[in-house]
Amino acid sequence: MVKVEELRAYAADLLEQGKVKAVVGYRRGTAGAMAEPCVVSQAADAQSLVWDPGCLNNLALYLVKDRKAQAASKTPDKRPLAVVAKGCDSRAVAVLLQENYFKREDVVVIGVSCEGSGVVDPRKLSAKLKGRTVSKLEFDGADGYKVTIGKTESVIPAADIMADRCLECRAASPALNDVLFGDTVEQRAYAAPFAAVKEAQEASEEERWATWEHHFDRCLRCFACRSVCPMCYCPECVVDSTTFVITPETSAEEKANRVRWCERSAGSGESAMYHLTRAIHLAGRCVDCGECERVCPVNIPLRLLNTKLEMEAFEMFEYQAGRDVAQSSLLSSFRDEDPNAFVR
Amino acid sequence: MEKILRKENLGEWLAALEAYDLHAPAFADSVWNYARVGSNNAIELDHTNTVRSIKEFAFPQREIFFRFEQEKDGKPTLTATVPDPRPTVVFGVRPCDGRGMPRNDKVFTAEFKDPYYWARRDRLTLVGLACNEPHSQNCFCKSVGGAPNSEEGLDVLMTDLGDRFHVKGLTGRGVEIMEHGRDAFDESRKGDKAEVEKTHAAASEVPQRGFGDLSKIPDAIRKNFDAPVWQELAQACIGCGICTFLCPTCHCFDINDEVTCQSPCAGERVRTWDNCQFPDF
Amino acid sequence: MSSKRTGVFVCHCGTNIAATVDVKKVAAELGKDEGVIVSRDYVYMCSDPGQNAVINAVKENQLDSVVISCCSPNLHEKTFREASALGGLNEFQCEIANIREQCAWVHRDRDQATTKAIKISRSAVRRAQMNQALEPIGVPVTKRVLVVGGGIAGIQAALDLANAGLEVVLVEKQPTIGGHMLQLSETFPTLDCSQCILSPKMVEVSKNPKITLMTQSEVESVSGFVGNFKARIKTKAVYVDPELCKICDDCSAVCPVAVPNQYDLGLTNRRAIHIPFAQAIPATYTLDESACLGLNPVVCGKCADACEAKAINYDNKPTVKEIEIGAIIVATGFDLYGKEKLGEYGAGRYEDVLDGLQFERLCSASGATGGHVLRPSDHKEPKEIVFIQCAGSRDPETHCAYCSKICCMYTAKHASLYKHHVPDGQAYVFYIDIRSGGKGYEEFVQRTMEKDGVVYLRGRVSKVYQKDGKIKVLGVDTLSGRNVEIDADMVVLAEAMQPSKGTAEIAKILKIGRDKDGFLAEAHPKLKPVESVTAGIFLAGTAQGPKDIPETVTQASAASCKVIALLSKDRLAHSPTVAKVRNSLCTGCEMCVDACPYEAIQLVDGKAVVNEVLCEGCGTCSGTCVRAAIDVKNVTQMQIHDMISAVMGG
Amino acid sequence: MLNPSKSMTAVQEDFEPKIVAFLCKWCSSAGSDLAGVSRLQYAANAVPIQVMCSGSVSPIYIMSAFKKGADGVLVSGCHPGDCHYMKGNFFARRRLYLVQKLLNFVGLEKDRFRMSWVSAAEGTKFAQVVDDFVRDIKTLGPQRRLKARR
Repeated sequence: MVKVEELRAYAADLLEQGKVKAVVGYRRGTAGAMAEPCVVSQAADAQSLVWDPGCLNNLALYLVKDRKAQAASKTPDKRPLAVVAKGCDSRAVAVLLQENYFKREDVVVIGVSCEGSGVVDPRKLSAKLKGRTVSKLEFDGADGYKVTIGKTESVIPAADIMADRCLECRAASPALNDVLFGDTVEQRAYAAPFAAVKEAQEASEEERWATWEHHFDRCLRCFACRSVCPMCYCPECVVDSTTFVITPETSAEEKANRVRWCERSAGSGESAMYHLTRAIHLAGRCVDCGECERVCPVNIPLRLLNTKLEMEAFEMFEYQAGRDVAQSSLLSSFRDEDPNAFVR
Repeated sequence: MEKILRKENLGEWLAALEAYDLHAPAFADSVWNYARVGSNNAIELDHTNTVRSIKEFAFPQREIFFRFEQEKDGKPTLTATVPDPRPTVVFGVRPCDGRGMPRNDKVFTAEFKDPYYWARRDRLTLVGLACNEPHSQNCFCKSVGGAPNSEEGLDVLMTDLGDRFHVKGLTGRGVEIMEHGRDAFDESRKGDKAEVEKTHAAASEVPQRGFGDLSKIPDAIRKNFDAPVWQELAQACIGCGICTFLCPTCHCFDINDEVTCQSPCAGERVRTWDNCQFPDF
Repeated sequence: MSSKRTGVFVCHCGTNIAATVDVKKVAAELGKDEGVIVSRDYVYMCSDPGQNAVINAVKENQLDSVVISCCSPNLHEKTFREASALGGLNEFQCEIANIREQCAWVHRDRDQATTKAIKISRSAVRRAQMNQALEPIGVPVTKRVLVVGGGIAGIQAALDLANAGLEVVLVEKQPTIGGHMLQLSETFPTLDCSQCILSPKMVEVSKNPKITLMTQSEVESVSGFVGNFKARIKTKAVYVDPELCKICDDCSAVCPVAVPNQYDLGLTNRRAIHIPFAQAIPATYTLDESACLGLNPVVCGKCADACEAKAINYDNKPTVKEIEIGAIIVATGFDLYGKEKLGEYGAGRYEDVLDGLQFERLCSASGATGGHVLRPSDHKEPKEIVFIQCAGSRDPETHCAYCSKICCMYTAKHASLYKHHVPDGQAYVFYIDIRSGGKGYEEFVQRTMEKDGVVYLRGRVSKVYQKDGKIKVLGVDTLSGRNVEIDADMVVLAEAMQPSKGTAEIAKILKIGRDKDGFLAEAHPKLKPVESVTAGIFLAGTAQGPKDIPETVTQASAASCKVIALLSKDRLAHSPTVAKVRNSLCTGCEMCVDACPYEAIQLVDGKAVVNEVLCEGCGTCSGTCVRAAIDVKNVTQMQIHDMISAVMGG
Repeated sequence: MLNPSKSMTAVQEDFEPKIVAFLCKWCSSAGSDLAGVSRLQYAANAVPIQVMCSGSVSPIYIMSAFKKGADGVLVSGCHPGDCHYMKGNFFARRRLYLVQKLLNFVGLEKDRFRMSWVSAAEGTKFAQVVDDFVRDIKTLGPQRRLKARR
């Protein structure tokens, strides 16, 4: 059981001793039972930190934000940044380290084990409550969540509203950490790994396309999925240039060499191009934190695209993103015995 | 014009509007959004706020301005593509969403009347549904001069009275669609009016998130322009800009030439939603 | 719109292209494309007038890019790049659209072929219009050559190279150089003694200061590129020191182990410690570790005791040496097809059914029987002998489809040698037909028939079996139409030639292709007969295809000549189409570093940096980079994007 | 909208598929040259784009081709172990294995993307690969799923 007071104390201590410039954690916000990320730089504010199944965000993203900010700043603050990290979040930190995005000493990982509770899937919750928002949410220690809407309280079976990734999770405790709160729980007795993908691919080609065309058609191309993804830290996104940053050393040739793989317009074809390319670029890098799916305003089940590839990576190449900081990336390595039967 | 519509007659009214494209809130993919009404004319009106706003009925995410084509060394030929939509009715518009529309109207009229926007807007009828209770703890319409029963921007306002709706025509277009379905309506009886007012009053009583006195805000912002709170808030923001896509009054757009063929050069000039906060805006 | 000035030239290639592709239409269509200033067709673009058309068009229209729609770039890319350069254009702004091999020659439908030709040409135009002007990168060359294989081809090449002043490393698997030629008795058509003409060359090799001879050695791996290869050479443990060995034979005299002598193709035995041939180079005894009693003094150690020169040391270990070379000549030679595969002729079953090389050893003065033709079974002189040609050759169903080329001649030689050894004997030759092209060859065959009275039977052998001490050979003489039945004392098979055992492996190590029969593939069957597909690697001798000694020597000299020309320069031009990093996009994730086959990319303060000399421009980095932060010059992702559009008719 | 071709199994002779073929310079392009030299006849639907190595083929090329309306995409390289650049095709194989799985996962017909090993000596195989591919795609009909609609 994570004792949130201990977590607060630890964070406060880090700040007091000036070991970190700030602690990125969760606090109660305006989103009802869902916590919101906060950047705490005063020891006193550490008291506002919370930890519960409503702490959905993958805070590794803020390490990326910070690195970009420091890179842009004239007076960068070189002190490390601390983040509260769940099992999946810590794997994200591992991938970022693997890709040299920052150094180990630049980050303090405050590991929290999601233990039995995991986190809830707001989509499932919303589906259950037909869009109504929950003001309070807690894990009842057994297999259910206690939810409060307005004045009414009710218990929903965990399996009904727990995020798929948590149902399928096999590493609920952060392996990479500087401190760990809560009991080490490797797996919960809910779903088998990749259960959701495996179910999705049961459908026929036509059914699968019908589903995905429906989703691609609805995509707003707001790119929230990309903005929230810690792995989408590219200075410019290959499929869309809204992120293109022109720096002093950007040569004319570089500016000219921006390929328009994808048009701004939303629409099945363009959106498919965007999502599929993003998925393949995350192959072996996606840690299944589910953020892309969570932030999608039209609820496209984006996680399926990524977990499909992670499943292939695991089953065919014995590769797991974030398992080992030292391993060389999925797509920059190979084995002679890689599948060959699909090649004519 | 004010009428009573028994809930069981709602379908009859919709059926009378076959000349129109009908849209109403629908719960799909675990969110509420506007969707085309099915042939059975069955619609649900117990919705919370929709995720997407009604702005796209006049200001779609992608608008083709014209198609262009140019033979090598030849003159470009342009084909305008001003939309010619069927008249459209949107049911279940929440008053806050409805209030966004007049603001968009301003934007697309101010310097010149945007033909693409108005081609759609002029044939758009908005049927609002007053909120009997806030749908989110974040509702704040009252703080910005709105109300759970605001009529601004709407053509019709419906109020849920349990077994029946009170339906009030607010504009010519509104009255027109009520006329079409006149047989579905009952005359409002004595006491209905009072009940409507009671319902509205009750809704307004429910406490909301408030910003206090709006008039103080500009000054407050000026005073605290460099306050650390902005920094703290900014740190949490991931800059995805989805707020602007969903906002009923955000209207930034980008204009691009989408080349479909390089030689002979051909393509479309399109307007797409954009975000004034994007780096390349 | 486009500020480009592109010239398009569509070649008819006589009727090769024009017959299937409407070249005029291609030129016309391309003329409509953005930035295309000139678009013409011409009957032979590669001809002088054709090339001049390019040169002048570039000059007159200040073209900034040129596309030639013609044959495969492998044939004329260089031609047209040079022509463009003569017109004042950078050669890398000329692109080839392959509308012959990949279009005109493989399609019949004129409309479809024309449409495809247009698409191919158009995508070439899009690419050319985005090509940068590039200058070749100068790379220093190592003036040392690796010759793989110490047969006559390798020996000839090594000597030619050394005499041209280049350092040579000659690597041979066996303990001696000389190859199969050293096993031959006489050579056709002049019947001069093989060893007599070969051994002087072998000695020359050992004496030449420019040549480093590495016997009992094999190429383990090769890296690098033309002008700058690195090779690892593995040498078996050498237990007898060539410097000390006096070739006195004391060691082998005391050696208790006897094994079949492979140099005599098993017709005789040899000791574990032995000398392959009296003429062996290096002139030294060799200890066959597979036969020796465990190299364990406690077990044996007789030879070491017997050796006064103290040349034998059982403790020696294999060594691996890394050498730097600028070019490689592969001369790994041939093996016979193999008796075991020719059961239908009784091969392998009957002791007196021999292959050609065994017969050579029987005839050779240094051979098993001191130059007397005797049956292995009972050492009697064979009075009736049958030679069977095309054993394994020209037999696509069951054996090799190809003609092994030399068998007609060496069979004639064998038959005539036999008659010289056994004047009262009778020789028969079964043949399909006689192929005796070559100086003095036909005359030699005639002599064998007429003067030596060898009976030539045109037809195949149907059955070979042993019956009371004789080998019965049933066949048919298709000329007379008679069935023939011969009670032979000996049968000699003219076995097919096939690439030597090591060929497949060396081809893999060197990344050079093999043809369908397993011989090393030349870069072009007619115009590049001694080049491999890989720059800087050349082919000589029977590893490339069946051939006789004069041809082998010719090819070896030709290959050396190519190498000498290559290494005559101090710097080689390295292609400038190398990878380029877009710094503002690189995040230093190191994926390209991991993927680069040439270790040409390093991380320097957080950004990938390409070593242009090491980079071969394969583009694996750009295929791997998720940020498109690395591109290969003139094959950029932007160019591919536009080529795709062109192909899709956009 | 479901692809109307879903129910079809018969080859649609009237339909001429548009196929983009990425051929590595050293093996597959050389192999198709050999097919030419040997005058082998095969379908004209596949238009080659020569790349240096199959290892340089970025997944985005394939997605892009489909978006631009390709009915099929072929990537062909040297046999494993024969790569002119030693190992480029191994990276390609792993990368494109995932691409193919992903495309099919969202419902693009399996046969629309194909990878093959064709050596410089395999002119016949190249012709065969193209003919098989064209035949398979003709049974599928036009690719409408990933094509950008305009």
